Amino acid sequence: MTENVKSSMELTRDKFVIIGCKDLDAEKINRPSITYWQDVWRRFKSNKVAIGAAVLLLIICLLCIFGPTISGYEYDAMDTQSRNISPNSENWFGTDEMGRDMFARVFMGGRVSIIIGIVCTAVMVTIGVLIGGIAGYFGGVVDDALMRLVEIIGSIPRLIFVILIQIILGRGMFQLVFALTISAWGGTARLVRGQILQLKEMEFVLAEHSLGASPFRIIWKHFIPNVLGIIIVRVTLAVPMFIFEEAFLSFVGLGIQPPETSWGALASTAQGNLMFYPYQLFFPCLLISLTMLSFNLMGDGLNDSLDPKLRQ
Amino acid sequence: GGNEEPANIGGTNENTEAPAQESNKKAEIPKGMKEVNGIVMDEEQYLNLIGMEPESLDTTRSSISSAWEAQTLLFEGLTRVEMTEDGIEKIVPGMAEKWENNEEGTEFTFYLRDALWSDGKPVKAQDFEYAVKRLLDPKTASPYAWLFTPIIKNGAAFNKGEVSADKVGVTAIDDKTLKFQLAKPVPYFMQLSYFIVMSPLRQDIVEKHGDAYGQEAEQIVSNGPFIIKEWVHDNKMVFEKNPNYWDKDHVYIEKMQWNNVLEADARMQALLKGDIDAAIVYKREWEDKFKSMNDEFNFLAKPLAWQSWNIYNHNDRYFKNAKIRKAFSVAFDKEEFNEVVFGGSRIPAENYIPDDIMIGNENYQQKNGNPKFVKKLSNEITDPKALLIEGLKELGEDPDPAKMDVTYMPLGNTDIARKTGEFMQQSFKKKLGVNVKLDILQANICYDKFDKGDFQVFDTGWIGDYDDPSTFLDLWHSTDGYYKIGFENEEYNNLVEEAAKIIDNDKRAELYKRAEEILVYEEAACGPTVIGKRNTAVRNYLKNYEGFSFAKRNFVGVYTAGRK
Amino acid sequence: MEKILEVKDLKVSFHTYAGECQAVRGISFHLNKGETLAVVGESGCGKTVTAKSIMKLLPVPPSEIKEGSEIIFKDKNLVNMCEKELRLLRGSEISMIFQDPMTSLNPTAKIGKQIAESLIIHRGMNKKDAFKEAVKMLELVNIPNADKRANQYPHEFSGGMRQRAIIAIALACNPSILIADEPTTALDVTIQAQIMDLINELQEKLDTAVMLVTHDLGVVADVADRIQVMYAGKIVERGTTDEIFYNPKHPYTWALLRSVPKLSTENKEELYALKGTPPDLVNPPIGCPFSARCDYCMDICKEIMPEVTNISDTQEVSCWLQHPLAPKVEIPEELRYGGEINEAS
Amino acid sequence: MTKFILRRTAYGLLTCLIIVTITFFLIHNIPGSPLTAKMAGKYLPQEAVKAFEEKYGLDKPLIVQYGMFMKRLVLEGDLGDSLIHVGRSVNETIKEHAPVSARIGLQAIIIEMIIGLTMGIVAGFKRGSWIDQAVMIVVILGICVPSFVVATLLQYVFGVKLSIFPIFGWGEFENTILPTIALAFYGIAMFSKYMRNSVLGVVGEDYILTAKAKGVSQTNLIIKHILRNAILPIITLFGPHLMFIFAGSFVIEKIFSVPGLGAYFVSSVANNDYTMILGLTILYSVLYIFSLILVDILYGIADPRIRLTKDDR
Amino acid sequence: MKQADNVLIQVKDLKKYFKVGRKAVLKAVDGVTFDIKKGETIGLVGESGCGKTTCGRTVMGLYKATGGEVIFDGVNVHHLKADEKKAFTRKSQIIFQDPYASLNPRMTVGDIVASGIDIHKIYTGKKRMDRIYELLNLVGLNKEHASRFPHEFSGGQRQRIGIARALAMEPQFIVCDEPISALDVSIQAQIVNLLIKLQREYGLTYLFIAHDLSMVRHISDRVGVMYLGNMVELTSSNELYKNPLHPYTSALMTAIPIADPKTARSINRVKLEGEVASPINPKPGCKFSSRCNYVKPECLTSTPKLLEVEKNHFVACHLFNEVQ
Ligand SMILES: Nc1ncnc2c1ncn2[C@@H]1O[C@H](COP(=O)(O)OP(=O)(O)OP(=O)(O)O)[C@@H](O)[C@H]1O
Ligand SMILES: Nc1ncnc2c1ncn2[C@@H]1O[C@H](COP(=O)(O)OP(=O)(O)OP(=O)(O)O)[C@@H](O)[C@H]1O
Ligand SMILES: [Mg+2]
Ligand SMILES: [Mg+2]
Repeated sequence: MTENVKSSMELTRDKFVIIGCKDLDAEKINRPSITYWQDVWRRFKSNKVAIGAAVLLLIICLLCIFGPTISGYEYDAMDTQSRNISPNSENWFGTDEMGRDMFARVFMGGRVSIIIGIVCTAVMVTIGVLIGGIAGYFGGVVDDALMRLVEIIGSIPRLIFVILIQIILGRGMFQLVFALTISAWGGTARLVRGQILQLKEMEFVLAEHSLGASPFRIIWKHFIPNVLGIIIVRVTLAVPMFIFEEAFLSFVGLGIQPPETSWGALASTAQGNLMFYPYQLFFPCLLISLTMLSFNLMGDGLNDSLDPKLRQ
Repeated sequence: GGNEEPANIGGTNENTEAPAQESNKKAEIPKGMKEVNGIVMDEEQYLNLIGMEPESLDTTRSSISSAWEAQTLLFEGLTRVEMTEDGIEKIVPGMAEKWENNEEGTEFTFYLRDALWSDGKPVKAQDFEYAVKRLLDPKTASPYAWLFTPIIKNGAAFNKGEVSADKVGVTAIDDKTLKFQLAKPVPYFMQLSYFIVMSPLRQDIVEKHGDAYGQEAEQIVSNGPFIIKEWVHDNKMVFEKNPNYWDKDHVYIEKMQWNNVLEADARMQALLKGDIDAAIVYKREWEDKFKSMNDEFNFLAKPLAWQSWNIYNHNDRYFKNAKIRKAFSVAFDKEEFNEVVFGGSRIPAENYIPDDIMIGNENYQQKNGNPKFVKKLSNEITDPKALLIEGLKELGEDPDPAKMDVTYMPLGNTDIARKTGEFMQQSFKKKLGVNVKLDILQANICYDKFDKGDFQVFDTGWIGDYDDPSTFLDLWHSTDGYYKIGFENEEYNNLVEEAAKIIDNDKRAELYKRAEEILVYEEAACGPTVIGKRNTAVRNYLKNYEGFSFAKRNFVGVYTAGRK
Repeated sequence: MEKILEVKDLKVSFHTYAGECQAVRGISFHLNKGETLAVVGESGCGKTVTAKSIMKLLPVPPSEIKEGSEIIFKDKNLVNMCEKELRLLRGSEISMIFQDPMTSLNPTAKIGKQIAESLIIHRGMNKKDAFKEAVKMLELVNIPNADKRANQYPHEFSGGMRQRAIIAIALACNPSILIADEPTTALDVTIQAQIMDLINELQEKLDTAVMLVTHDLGVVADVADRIQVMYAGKIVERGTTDEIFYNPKHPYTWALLRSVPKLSTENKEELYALKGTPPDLVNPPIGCPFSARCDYCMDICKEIMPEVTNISDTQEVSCWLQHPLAPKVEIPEELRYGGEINEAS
Repeated sequence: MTKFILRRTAYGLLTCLIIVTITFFLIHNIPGSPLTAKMAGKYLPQEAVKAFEEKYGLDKPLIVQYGMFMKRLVLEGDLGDSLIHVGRSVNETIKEHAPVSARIGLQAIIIEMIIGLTMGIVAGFKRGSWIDQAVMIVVILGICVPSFVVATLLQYVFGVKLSIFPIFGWGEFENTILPTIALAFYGIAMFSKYMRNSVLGVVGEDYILTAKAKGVSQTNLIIKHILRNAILPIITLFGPHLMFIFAGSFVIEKIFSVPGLGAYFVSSVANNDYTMILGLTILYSVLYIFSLILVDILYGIADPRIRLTKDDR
Repeated sequence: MKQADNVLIQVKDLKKYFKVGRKAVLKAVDGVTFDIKKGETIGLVGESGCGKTTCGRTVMGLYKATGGEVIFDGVNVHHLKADEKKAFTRKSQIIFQDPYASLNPRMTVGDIVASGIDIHKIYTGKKRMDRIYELLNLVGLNKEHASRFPHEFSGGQRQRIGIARALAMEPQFIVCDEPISALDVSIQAQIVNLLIKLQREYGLTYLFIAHDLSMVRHISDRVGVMYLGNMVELTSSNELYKNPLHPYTSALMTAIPIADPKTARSINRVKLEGEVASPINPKPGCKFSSRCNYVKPECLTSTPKLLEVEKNHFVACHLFNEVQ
């Protein structure tokens, strides 16, 4: 009632004729209707930080593809005359204790690490979500059985699996992924299960039951979007974990073998030289951190776009 | 076996010289110092050192050097080794005052001195007899019984359970006389007389604790220079001077703590900071650092009876050919290898037998005129690739080395092992043009594969058990030796067998020289890489310290002077 | 009468995907000490938003209280107040009963504790006393077995019980302003009456001003002193209870009153209902927001926002029909004889 | 509740049995033997091997060995002797070293909880602020910088340069400080990351408004309203984390020379120390299973809507 | 109570107890019996917390019954196999009392409304969209709202989303748990009109839970009054309003607020005094006895049964026992 009418000049009598309400359905849709996922994607795209992070990741990936070539050195060429050289204009990241160019090695290692990080995380999350979802949703016997499985797999020392995989299946990328993920999914499964135990008691799930939804739909439509936030966190934590674990497993004989390398392996090898040649550790760690920074920022961005309450 | 380093002033006897002059200036003993045996030293004598967790303090049942290090402080055997003035290691009396042997070298009699255990009981010949029999007893399952079973009369039979204990060739004639009867002449028997597993043992104590003997400090009754006061597993051991030790006058250190510091860098930092008084240096960079701080540290370097080599599988498609083996043996630069992988902390191999192994009372290599067979091979073969191709042709294989795939298995998955692998990989690739795959596995799995013959080239080595070339050469005897990898050379077998039968060291040295030549020069059965060396950085105030050696009465004569 | 709260030109928007949703579009009103102001209106017209704005509880973003808006309480503009100052007011001076009882209660805290909390904060009680007091509050809002119930969690309460718990929280500290957002929707009539009595008592005792948002015209008729009718983010009519019930001027008010089922209407007979849907507040109409559904719509209504016309000291309406140029329109028949909306029961 | 715990404990025992059985048969398939490990490639004649195997019953068929092991375990609670550490029983090893790892672990968990959760809450609560960004950087460092780097740096800075804490050793409280911090580093990052996430989910809820409307102070809002509602994922992680931390971190224990269990976990498998592996596995699985039971109980406590037993639907 | 074959739902001695605390049992619904004919609306009123929601949900099979049974179209709702259950949900629906909690915050309103359509694959593609818009329109929302999320709505709008979701299934039977309580009167009217229209056109059956007695009277054929887990009175709506028999019902009737200030001020309500009984470990006897003005000795000891005291007028009260 505060808004003041414009000048009364325009008021003419013919405008004061009752015409009633005719065009009741005058409404037009201003925007096309979109689904939750479309909305998530739209908002993710408009998140500058997240996009910046994606670009950063892209740059890192490109460097991993082309970096070893542009360095001008073979990643595995040993030069005993130029060992442990600090970064300079020749060797941008310096050389390692065997005289190999760190720049070439770091980006060569990036190939393995990024792939391992992503593939293992994907496998882990898929299995974990599936198992956790089923256990949490069905509860009772199913839950008991699956959780016992988690306990069993989680309790047997990992090294035993690793050695046996190595003996039975040999070594290679697949075996490495297998060994890395064999017991890792348990944590994810429990995390998802825990969230679902909580979600399961929500009224909107009850509502969905009343509509006759299948378990699959409830898990997919109601649980997943609501646990996705935590899964993203899990993913951002899992990628570096796998990157480092890969190094460990490669050391005990699975997976990639020298002269090939990975960030985790580079970091571990540099451990002994930390006091004297910190740059040997710095660069792989920097790359891991940058990669994780971009994963984190993208994750946070995605997380924000997943939450409709933050929608704008 | 133990070896002393010539460069070092060792032994306790020399200590008396220098202080003799100082004793004149008694009046000038600084505050906080005292004078003992004419030596001016710090009032408080204590040491902080590094000591790894021993698997057990039971001398007959342990097998690793970390255990022997502690045991050597606590137990003293029949004899020990001392460095003479001209740098020769000499066996001198320990618990035994004197000894004698028969002509053929099959009977040894030791006469013990009056000595006491730390609990005041006298050390008797029976304690030695018990120790040896316990060592050989199959029930003990001692990992070192094998060294003695073929030597001691009826040792093997007793070990197999075929004869009873009283038939074994070790007897305490009386409380102070101990007699060994050997199964065959053993030229190096005296080298075994100071071996830690032959230390005396108290039957009553051992039986009281049964299988658990050797696990706790309280159990241990010792006859060596020190007693163990406290043992916190995986953490520290505290030793104190043994008041009952026969030569206690020359033990100056009152208290000593061995800390179990696992991380090499942490040890260096602790040494630098002063938390510990001496430590082994493992890395070139640290070595440089300590050497540059020579006003604070002494740097000791000491070769070890420890040789590493690439061992070939002689049953392998390729490595059955000597030319190929030779090509691989010379296809890497040993200096470079030492630098790159070990940071120069070892010694590039020139001989098969490590340089300071003794034969009798003489240095083995020097006696033979230091033939340097390994180096000779390297010098002669200038084009290993050509040799490899020759070898391949001989075998009727594709002569293109690029088509040859070789798997190299370094020992274990440690950092060193990986570096070794990568170095070899690169070297072979560069010098021979072959493709090398690495097989990096846990050490135990490596040994398992090695035992099963499932390997091509394996990076292994040997630590001498006693101070005699035979500890390295017996390995390759095709039937009695350890290496069952297809190396068969009749002449070699004969040489080793013959040398084992005689006690004349001149003759033996000659036989061994020829054997060595066959092994690494003619046949290239293995490709030696480096010889072990121990580099120790020691605080200046720590005197007479030589680091651990299990042949010696460690820390006898060691003291500190000028500790701040 | 003393004004305790004055809202001036309050504009609240939500920044949404579709655009700026102008939920409240410049409303001004005041609240006197001890009175009950009922706010009625179309669902979605901005009542809750107004209420939450006064408490400054709207999430920022997406919401925004537009510049120029003033909410004056005790000479201070709440809009510019910082969180700390607000905290002192919230719960003690101004408290609010929320509309959605389930989600407004902390699912992991016991009901008793949730009530006790404000007592601890504002009345400085210790935990034990506060809990005892909380049990009393629960009894006051008619929850049986209050001592046991206080130890239960929200999900163990029925809808109405939750609502009463919320009421208990709001009343705990005897506020000077009580904003009640549909406080009795989930309550049955007997309890509703009791709750209203309770609020009345409080009002009498402490001179509390109550802003009552409700749909239940029965309750409004019973307790309100003044009524304010909102539509699409605007106040369209305001007056004393009698004025609104017996002399309503705005077509929307008419429609509201007509929609109430009467005891005379036949079982299942079609009720009077407004046709169409309220305007979308992302693109609010330039003219009268009600024009699209108004039976008396004129051309002018669609073009220009109507002026505020004062009918009496207390009654104001914002409708072009009040304009001298407009044709005379009579109150719809059913509403004409105000007193006889309901048959005597 | 009691019923639930009893049932879970019974399940736990069964699971434990399965784990032991599987582990038992798996480890005997690992190449190598305790003897090769012990002798590190040294010569060992057949007789010595036989004597050794006889002593520890390794010459018997696997199933018999299993029977012997289980019998001793069940009847006497004895896990047998280590095959590597002569004359040392596994029980004793665990008894001696587990408390060491546990002490550091517990201290670390406390730090993780206090710092990690605080950081997470503040970051989530002040989403987008500089604090949030600072926390993110800390988190990234926490998860991307390997623990050996953290430990070495801590050792260097506080042990060597500043000489505040000892570089090695065990026994005093000050010995535990650096390892605890090093161990907690990752956990802090992890917990704050998860916490931030769940706090973000909670702050938008209506009941937070109710609390604000009550005039609850920010601290109380966080402690009384946000924490408990956001804590669920933390509880889930807390269980297994508890167990991991109890088991000891090999890397950190090595760097600070802490006589914990960590080294045994690594070396027992590498050395084919069968009894030790089994003993540690049992310890590990008991801890694990127990921590998971604890988690499930905590679920119900944290969120009263979660029911342990199915009854209503 | 055997009824003719046009009975759609039979609720027999339905019980739903909740365990609260160690030994305490909360008898939310304690033996309720009634039936609903096809095309009929049963109103359910009663004091807040008396078990209406629980009853409605248990009838829908969302809560496992502690005792008794619910027969829907000849089959017991609580013993359905998975596929039968799905078929059952196609036929019967529920509108939840708490509108916000029953909406997934991470689904757009369009998807929520279309849930049932998707689950039962009724429509896809454009037809689905059209149906969504149609439903939104039916409940007085507009198309634009389809791509918004629940938190962006006002209380009443949320409630309408829930209604639209239930209607989307074109069910035969709907449990309406206070479907209109958060709506303003004009929308209320709109929704009620809609429900009645649907009932006329498609013969829908409703269980209508509400507090607004005039609305209940308006929409229901018969009304049940619940008190603390028991049905205390059940009869046709007109009869109930004209002739309430149970003392609680009478009290309820006088408490109806009247949308007329003058009458409201003049009216004198019957106030219910006395302590409210609790459903937690309830004492035997009539649960209303503690507040009843006509209490008799037997009220304290024995629970009255729901008896037909007049034709089609059931009451559970000892006052009317003699009548029979
Ligand atoms: N978070 C939000 N984001 C976007 N729009 C919102 C948000 N909250 C409310 N709105 C919009 O603001 C308008 C006013 O909402 P408000 O909750 O004030 O309505 P109300 O008058 O309380 O209605 P009801 O009686 O149904 O509760 C509605 O149209 C709603 O869609
Ligand atoms: N999940 C539950 N656990 C324990 N008690 C419950 C649960 N749900 C409901 N109750 C209790 O059951 C009783 C009946 O609740 P119900 O929700 O059916 O009441 P109602 O009649 O719908 O009330 P209202 O009109 O207030 O919604 C209440 O006392 C309530 O506390
Ligand atoms: Mg509202
Ligand atoms: Mg209800």
